Amino acid sequence: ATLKKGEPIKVGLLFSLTGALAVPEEDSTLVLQYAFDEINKNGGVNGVPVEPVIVDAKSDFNVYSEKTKELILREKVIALFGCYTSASRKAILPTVMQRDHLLYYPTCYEGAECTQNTICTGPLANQHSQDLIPFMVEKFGKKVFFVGSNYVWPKESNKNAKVWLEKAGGELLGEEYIPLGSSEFGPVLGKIRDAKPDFIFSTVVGASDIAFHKQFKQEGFKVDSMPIASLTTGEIETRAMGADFGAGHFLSAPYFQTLDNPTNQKFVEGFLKSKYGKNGTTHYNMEETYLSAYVFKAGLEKAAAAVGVENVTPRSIRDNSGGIRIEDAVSPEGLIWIDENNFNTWLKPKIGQCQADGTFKIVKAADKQVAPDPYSIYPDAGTCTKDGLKGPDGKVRKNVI
Amino acid sequence: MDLGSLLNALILGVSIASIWLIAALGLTIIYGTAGVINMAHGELIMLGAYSSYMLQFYLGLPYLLCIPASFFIVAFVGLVLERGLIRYLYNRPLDTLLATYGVSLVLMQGVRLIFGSDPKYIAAPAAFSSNISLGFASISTFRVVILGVTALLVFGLWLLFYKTRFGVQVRAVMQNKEMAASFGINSGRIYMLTFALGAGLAGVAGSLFGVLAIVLPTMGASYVVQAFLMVVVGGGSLAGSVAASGATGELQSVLAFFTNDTFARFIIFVLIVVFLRFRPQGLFAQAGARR
Amino acid sequence: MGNIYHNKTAQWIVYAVFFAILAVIPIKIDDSFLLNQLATYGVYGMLALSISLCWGFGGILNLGQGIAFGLGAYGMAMTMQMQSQDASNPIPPFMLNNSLDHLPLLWQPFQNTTAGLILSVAVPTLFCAVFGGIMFRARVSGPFFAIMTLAMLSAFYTIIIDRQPYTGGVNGLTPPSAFQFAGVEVDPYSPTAYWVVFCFLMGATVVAKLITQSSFGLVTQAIRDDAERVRFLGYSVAGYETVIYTVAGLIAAIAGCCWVMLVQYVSPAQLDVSFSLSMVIWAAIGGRHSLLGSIFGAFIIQGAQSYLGDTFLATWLLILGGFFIIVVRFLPNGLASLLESGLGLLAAKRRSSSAAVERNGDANPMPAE
Amino acid sequence: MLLNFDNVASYYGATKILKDFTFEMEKGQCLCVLGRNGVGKTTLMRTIMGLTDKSTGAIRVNGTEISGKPPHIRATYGLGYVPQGRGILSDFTVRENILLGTFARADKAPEIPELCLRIFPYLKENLDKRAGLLSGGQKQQLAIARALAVGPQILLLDEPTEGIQPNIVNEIGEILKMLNKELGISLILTEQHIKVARKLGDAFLMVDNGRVVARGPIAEMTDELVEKHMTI
Amino acid sequence: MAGLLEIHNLSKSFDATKVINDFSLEVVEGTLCCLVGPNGAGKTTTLDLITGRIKPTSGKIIFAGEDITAKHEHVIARAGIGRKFQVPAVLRDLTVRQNLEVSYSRQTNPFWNLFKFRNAGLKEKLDEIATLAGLKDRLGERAGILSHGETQWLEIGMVLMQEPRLLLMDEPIAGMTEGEIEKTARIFKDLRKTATLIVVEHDMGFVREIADVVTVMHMGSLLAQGTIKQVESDPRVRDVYLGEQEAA
Ligand SMILES: Nc1ncnc2c1ncn2[C@@H]1O[C@H](COP(=O)(O)OP(=O)(O)OP(=O)(O)O)[C@@H](O)[C@H]1O
Ligand SMILES: Nc1ncnc2c1ncn2[C@@H]1O[C@H](COP(=O)(O)OP(=O)(O)OP(=O)(O)O)[C@@H](O)[C@H]1O
Ligand SMILES: [Mg+2]
Ligand SMILES: [Mg+2]
Repeated sequence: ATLKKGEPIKVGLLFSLTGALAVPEEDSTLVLQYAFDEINKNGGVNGVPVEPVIVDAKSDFNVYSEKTKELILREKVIALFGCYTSASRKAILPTVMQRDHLLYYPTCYEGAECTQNTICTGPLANQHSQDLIPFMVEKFGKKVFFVGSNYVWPKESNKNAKVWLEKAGGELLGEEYIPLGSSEFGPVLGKIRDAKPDFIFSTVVGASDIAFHKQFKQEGFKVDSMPIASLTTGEIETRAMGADFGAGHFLSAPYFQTLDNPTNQKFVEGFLKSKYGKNGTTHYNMEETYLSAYVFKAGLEKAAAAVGVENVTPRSIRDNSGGIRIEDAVSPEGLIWIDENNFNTWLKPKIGQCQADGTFKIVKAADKQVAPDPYSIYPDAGTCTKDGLKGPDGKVRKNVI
Repeated sequence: MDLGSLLNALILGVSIASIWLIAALGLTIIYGTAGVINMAHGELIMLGAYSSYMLQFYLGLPYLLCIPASFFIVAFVGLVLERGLIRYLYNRPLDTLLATYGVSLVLMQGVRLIFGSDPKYIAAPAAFSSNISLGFASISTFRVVILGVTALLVFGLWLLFYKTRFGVQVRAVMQNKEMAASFGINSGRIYMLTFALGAGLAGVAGSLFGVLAIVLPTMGASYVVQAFLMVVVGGGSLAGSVAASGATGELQSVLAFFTNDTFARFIIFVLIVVFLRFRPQGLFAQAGARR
Repeated sequence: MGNIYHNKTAQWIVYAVFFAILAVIPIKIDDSFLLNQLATYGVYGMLALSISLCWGFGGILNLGQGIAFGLGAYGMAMTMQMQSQDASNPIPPFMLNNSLDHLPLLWQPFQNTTAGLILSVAVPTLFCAVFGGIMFRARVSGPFFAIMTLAMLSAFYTIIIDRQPYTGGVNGLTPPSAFQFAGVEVDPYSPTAYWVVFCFLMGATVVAKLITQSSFGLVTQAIRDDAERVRFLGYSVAGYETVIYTVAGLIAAIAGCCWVMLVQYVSPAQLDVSFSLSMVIWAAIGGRHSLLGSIFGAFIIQGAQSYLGDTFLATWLLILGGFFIIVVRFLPNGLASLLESGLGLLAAKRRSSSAAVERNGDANPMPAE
Repeated sequence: MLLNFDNVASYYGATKILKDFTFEMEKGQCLCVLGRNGVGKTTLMRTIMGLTDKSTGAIRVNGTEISGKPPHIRATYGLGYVPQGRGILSDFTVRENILLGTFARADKAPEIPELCLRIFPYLKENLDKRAGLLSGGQKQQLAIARALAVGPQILLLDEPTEGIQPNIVNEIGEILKMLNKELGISLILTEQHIKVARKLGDAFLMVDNGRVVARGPIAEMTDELVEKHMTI
Repeated sequence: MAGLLEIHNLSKSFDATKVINDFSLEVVEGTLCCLVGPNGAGKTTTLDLITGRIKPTSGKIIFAGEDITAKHEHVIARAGIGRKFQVPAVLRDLTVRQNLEVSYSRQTNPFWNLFKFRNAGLKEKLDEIATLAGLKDRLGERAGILSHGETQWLEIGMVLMQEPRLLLMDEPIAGMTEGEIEKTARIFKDLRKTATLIVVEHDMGFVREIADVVTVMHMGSLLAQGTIKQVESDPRVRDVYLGEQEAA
C-alpha cells in the first residue's frame, strides 16, 4: 500500500461492533472516528484527509484474520488500528508481518513481543502496576491475593506485579484464575475469605469483572478493609456494575475521565457532544486509542518528510515513528512518546479511586513517564530493538511473537 | 484446608447448583415436554434481565416486583415465538435447534440495537448486598434469595406437572400428540402454554442473574450450554435436572476449592461424558419402549 | 423417469461442473485476497461436508466437530511453529514466557515436518475412532451423543486454555512464517495454497459421495432411520457409526491443517462451541442430505458474512438470524431441497402430460417410481 | 342419523386416500368396515377423528357438522377410539392411560369407570405398571379399556382383537355385543375375519381402493362380495 | 437328532417379576414350531432372549451347536436368525426397495461395504421377494406410509431377504385378510424346506394349518407341547388359553 496524490489516506479500523467484545471495541471505533474527524478538520495528515475504513470483526477471531487480509490486500489501507484482546492481535499478526504492514494496537497488553510491525499506545505490564502495588501495600498492608481471568495477559501482569510486590516487601497469599466470561466467583471469594488478605489485586476482565465486584459486595466483603486494586475496572465497568459496587476500589491507568487539564476537558466535552459520544463516557482504553490516531499522523508526516509521500509504506511509517511525542496540548493524559526501540509508549500511570458516582479520583500520579519494557521479566530472552529481538547471544531475531 | 472451609464450599455448592438449576428449569420444561432444543433459551434469560432493567429504569418498579413481571413479559415473548415459529417444527426436533439459533441471533441483535451494547445495571434492595454468617459458614443473602426462588419454582412445577390435570395433559401430549388429541386434549394449547411457561422461567432466571452478574445483550450465551448439559444429563425430567444441577454445583464448588475454577470445569465436562457413557439416557430416564 | 435430482449420473455431472468452476478461478482471476478467501471457504466447505456425511447421512449430530478440526489445526500450527525455530533456538517464544526451558515431549515430534503432518491428521482421527467406538458401543445416540460431543469439545477447550505453557492458552499459536513443504514456502495468498485446498476439498467430496452410494451408505441410512432394527439384520451398528464418524473426523482434521496453512494461527476459538455450531448451520442451511448443498451452505453463509456483514453493520445479525428462521421453517432440508422440489415439479409436469389418461388412478395413490 | 358421511375425501399430504365416501349409520348399530390391506379402513377411522392431513365433504355426528373441527373437539362428541397399533402412552402407567380416556368425557368425571377394569382383570391387577412394558395383547386390552373410559356414544375399533389370545377374543366379542346391545353404544369396527363381522355386525361397509364399493345390512354381505373385494 | 435351537432352563426377571421361568425348548431343523400362549405369557420375551435383545437372568441358548446366550444382536443375526417383530418394525424413512436391499445382508463388514456398490444376486432375490410380498409396485414408496397389513408383508419380506436358517415370526398374520392368511400359510410351508421357523400366533386356525409342533407357554413356563391335536385337547391349555368355544 502506498499513498496516491489527491486521494484520501485510507486506514482500517478493525474492531468488533457485535458480539461479546463489542462493549469496549465499539467505543474504540467511535473514538477513532472522532479523532480522524478532528484531524481532518484541522487540515488532515500531511494536508490530506484520512478515510477510515470500518469493518466489523464480530468478536470472532476468524473474522479478525479475514478482515485484516481484506483491509490490507483489497482496501490497500496504509495502516490498521485494531484489536482489544491479545488473542485477536495474535490472530492477525502473522498476516500483518507477512505483508510487512503496520498495526496500531491501542490498549494495554502483556508485552513479550518484538515485531517490526506494531506500535502500541497502551501501557505494558511493566508500567501498569509499578506504582499500584507499592501504593496499596503502603496504604492497606502487605498481604495480597491475586485474581485474574484465565489467559495470558493477567498471568503476565501478575508476574510483573510479583516483582513490585517483592520490592515493596509484600506477601502473596494466593493466585486464582477464572475462566474468561465466567460470572461465578463464589469459590474464589471463599478462598479469599479464608486467606484474609489486606487487598486484592485484580486482572479480571470484561463481564466477569463486573460480576466479581458485585459478588464481592454481596458476599459481605468490605471495600474499606479489603479493596480491589485493578488494572481494568474503568469508567464503563463502574457504571455497569452500579456505582455502589465500584466505590472505593482502585484502578491503575494512564488516563481517567476526571483528569483535570484543559486538553482533557476539551476531549471529554468535544467527544461527548459529538455524534460519536452516544455511550456517554470516556475511559482509558478510548483515550489510548485516540492517541494512536495522533501517533499515526505524526509518524506518517515524519515518514513523508523522510522518504517522500509517494514512497511511504506502512513499514516506513513504523520506522519513522520512534521517538514521536504527543504533547500536552493534544494528549488528554499528558505528554507521551513512542520508544525508539520497541515502539511501545512512554507514559505516566496514575492511580484512581472509584467514587460513589462511578468516576475516579486521582490519588497518585507517577512523577515522570515510565519506560515500556516488553521483556522486563524475561531478561534472558534479550532486548527488543528496532530490528528485532537481540538475544544474549547477540543474534537479532525478527518477528518474535 | 480446615473443615470450616470445606463446609463453606459445600454450602456454596448448593448455591451454585441453584444457579445452574434455575437457568436450566425453563429448558427442562420445554425440552422435556415438547422436545424442542431451544437455543434461544439464553436470550430469553437475557430478555428477563432487560425486562427487569426496563421496568426498574423507566417505571421505577421495585426489584422484587420486577421478578414476577419479567416472568410474564418473557412468557409472552415465548408465546409469540411458539405461535409464530416453533409450532411448525414440533415433529422436527433437530430443526428447532437451528431455528431457535436464528431466533437467538435476532433477539440478541435486536436488544443491542435498542439498548446499545454497553452493560446495564439493575439495582437490588440494599438488604441483598450483604451476607449471612452461620458460625464459620457464610453465604450472601442474594444467593439465599436465588436458592429460595429456585426451590419455590421447583416445588410449584412439581405440583403443576404431577398433581394437576394440566400436568397429565402435558405429559400425554409429549408422548403422543395424536392420541392425546383423540382423547380431548388440545395439544396446540398445551404446547403453547408450556413453551410460555418455560420462557417465563428463563425470564425469572434473567432478572436474578442481572443482579448477580451483568446485563448485556450477550449474557445469555454463557448459560445456554451449561443449561443444556444439565437438562440432558438429567434426562429431560424435572427430578433429573434437579439432581444433575445439584451434583454439578457441588462438584464445581468442591473441585474449585481443591484446584482452580478452570480445571474444575474441565473435570466436570469429562465427568459428564463418562456419565453419559454409562447412562446414555440420562438420569431417571425410563427404559425405552418394547417392540 | 422421476426427479432428475435423484439421478446419480446427473449428480456426478453437477459435481464435475462445480469443481470445474472452482478450478478455473485462479486461472482467470488474479486477486490474492479473493484466492485466500475462497480457499478459506473451501476449508469451511470441507467442514460442512463432514457434518453432512456424519449428520445428514449417518444421523449422528456432531456438535463437537471442532475437536477434530482443532486438533488437526493445532498439530499443523505446531509443525509450522517448529519450522520457524532453528536449532540454536528450538523453543517457541511463548514457552519462554511460560518459563519452560526445554522443548516439551509433546512438541518434539513436530520438529520433523513429515512426522508433524502425519500426527496432525492421525491424532484427531484416532481420537474419533476411539471416542466414537466407546460411545457407540455403549449405544449412546441422538441428542445424547450430540451433547457428549459438546461436553467433550468444552473439555478440550478448557484444558487448552488451562495448559498455557504447552498450548499458548487463549492466545493460541501463531507461527510467524508460512508453511514450508519440501523446502518450498507455501504463500497462503498464492494459487498454490488455493490448489492444495481445492484438491483436498474435491478429494473429500468424491470420497464422501462414493461412501454414500456404496452399500455402506445404504446401511448407514438405515441406521439413521432405526438403529435398533438394523442390528437384527446382522449389522454391527456401532461399527458403522464409528466408521462414518471417524471419516468425518478425518475430513475435519485435514480441513484443520489446510486452515492453519491459510491463516497461520490457531486458538481455542477453533474449539469454541459457537464455531462447531456454525458448521452444523452451514450444513443445515445448504441441505444436510446433500453433500454439495452443505458445501454450498458454507460458501454462501461465509460469503454473506464477508460481503454483506459490513454493508448492514447494525442489522446483519438480524438478517442472518431471520434467514435461518425462514430456511428452517420453509425448507426443512435446506436450500438443496429448493432445487429438489423444483426439479420434482418439472418431473411431475412431464409425467402428467405424458400420462394424463391414468387420472382415475388405481391401486397406487402415489405413482411408484 | 348418528354418523353421516357425505361425499368425503381424505388426504395424506397431497395424496387422496379416501374418495367420494358416502354412508350413514344409525344409533345403536354395529357397523363393520371390511376390505383388503391398504384400502383405507384405518384412514376412515382417522378421518372420523380428524387425524388425516385434510378432508373435504361433510361429516356429521348427530347432525352436527364436525369436519372442520380439530380432533380434541371431536373427541368430546363421544368418540372412543381404539387405533391400530394401540397408541398406548408407554411412559404412563396403566392407570394414567385409562385416565386419559376420561379427559374427553362429557361429564368430566376424573374417575375410571368400573366397567373398564371389570372386563380386563390383568389391568385391574397392574394399574401401576408402566404401560410400555405390557405385552402386545395386554396393550390392546388397555387400549379398549381407555376408549371405554370416554363413555362413548360411538366406539371406533380398528382391528381390536389383533394379537389377543383366543379366549379373550371371544370375551371381547361378547363384551362388544353387550356394549352395543345393552348400553346402546354404537360400534364401528374394522375386521379381517368375516366370521366375526357376521356375528357382531348389523351393517357392513365394503371398501376397496379408497371407495365404498358396497354397503347395507350384514345379511346382504354375500360370499360373492367377499370373494370379489377381500381375496387377493 | 440335536435341535437347531436349544433353550435350556431359561429364566428372566425384570426387577422382582419373573417373566420367563425355567423355560426349555428344542426346535428341530426343518420344522415349524408354533409358540402360543396367553397374552403376557412371555412369548415375545422369549424371542427377545433368543435374538439377544435382552440377556437372560439364567439359562442357556444354543443355536446350531453354538452358545449364543451372551452374544450381541448383530452377531446372532449373522449366525442365521432372522426376526419379525410383533409391532412391525420397518425402516420408515427408507423406500420399500431400500428396506429389502438392506436386509440382504450377505456382507456386514463396514469396511468391505465401503467398497461395495453392487450386490451380486440382489436383483433377482429382490424381485422374487417383492412379488411374494405383493409389494412389487410399491417399491419406490417410503415404507412409513404403508398400511398396517402392507407393513407386515414388508417385514416378512425383509426377514426372507436375510435368508436365515431360523426364522422367528412374532404374530405375522395380525391384520391380514383371510386370503392373505392362506397365502402366508403356503409361504411358511414352503420355507420349511430350506429353513426352520418359530411362529408366535393367536390365530388357532392358522396354527392348525401350519404347525409341526405346538408349544404352549404360560406365565413364563412350558405348559404343554405336542401336535396341535394333543395341545388342543389339553384341558389346561383350554382353560388358560383357548376357552371352550375355540376348542369346540
Ligand atoms: N401418512 C401417509 N401418507 C401417505 N399415504 C398413506 C399414509 N398412511 C397411509 N397411507 C396410504 O393409505 C392407504 C390406506 O391405508 P390404511 O392404513 O387406511 O389401510 P387399511 O385399510 O387400514 O389397511 P390394513 O388392513 O393393512 O390396516 C395405503 O395405501 C397407505 O399406503
Ligand atoms: N422390560 C419389562 N419390564 C417389566 N415387565 C416386562 C418387561 N418386558 C415384559 N414384561 C412383562 O412380561 C410379560 C411377558 O411379556 P411378553 O411380551 O413376552 O408376552 P407375550 O407372550 O408376547 O404376550 P402377547 O401375546 O400379548 O404378545 C408381560 O406380563 C409383560 O408385562
Ligand atoms: Mg388399517
Ligand atoms: Mg408378544
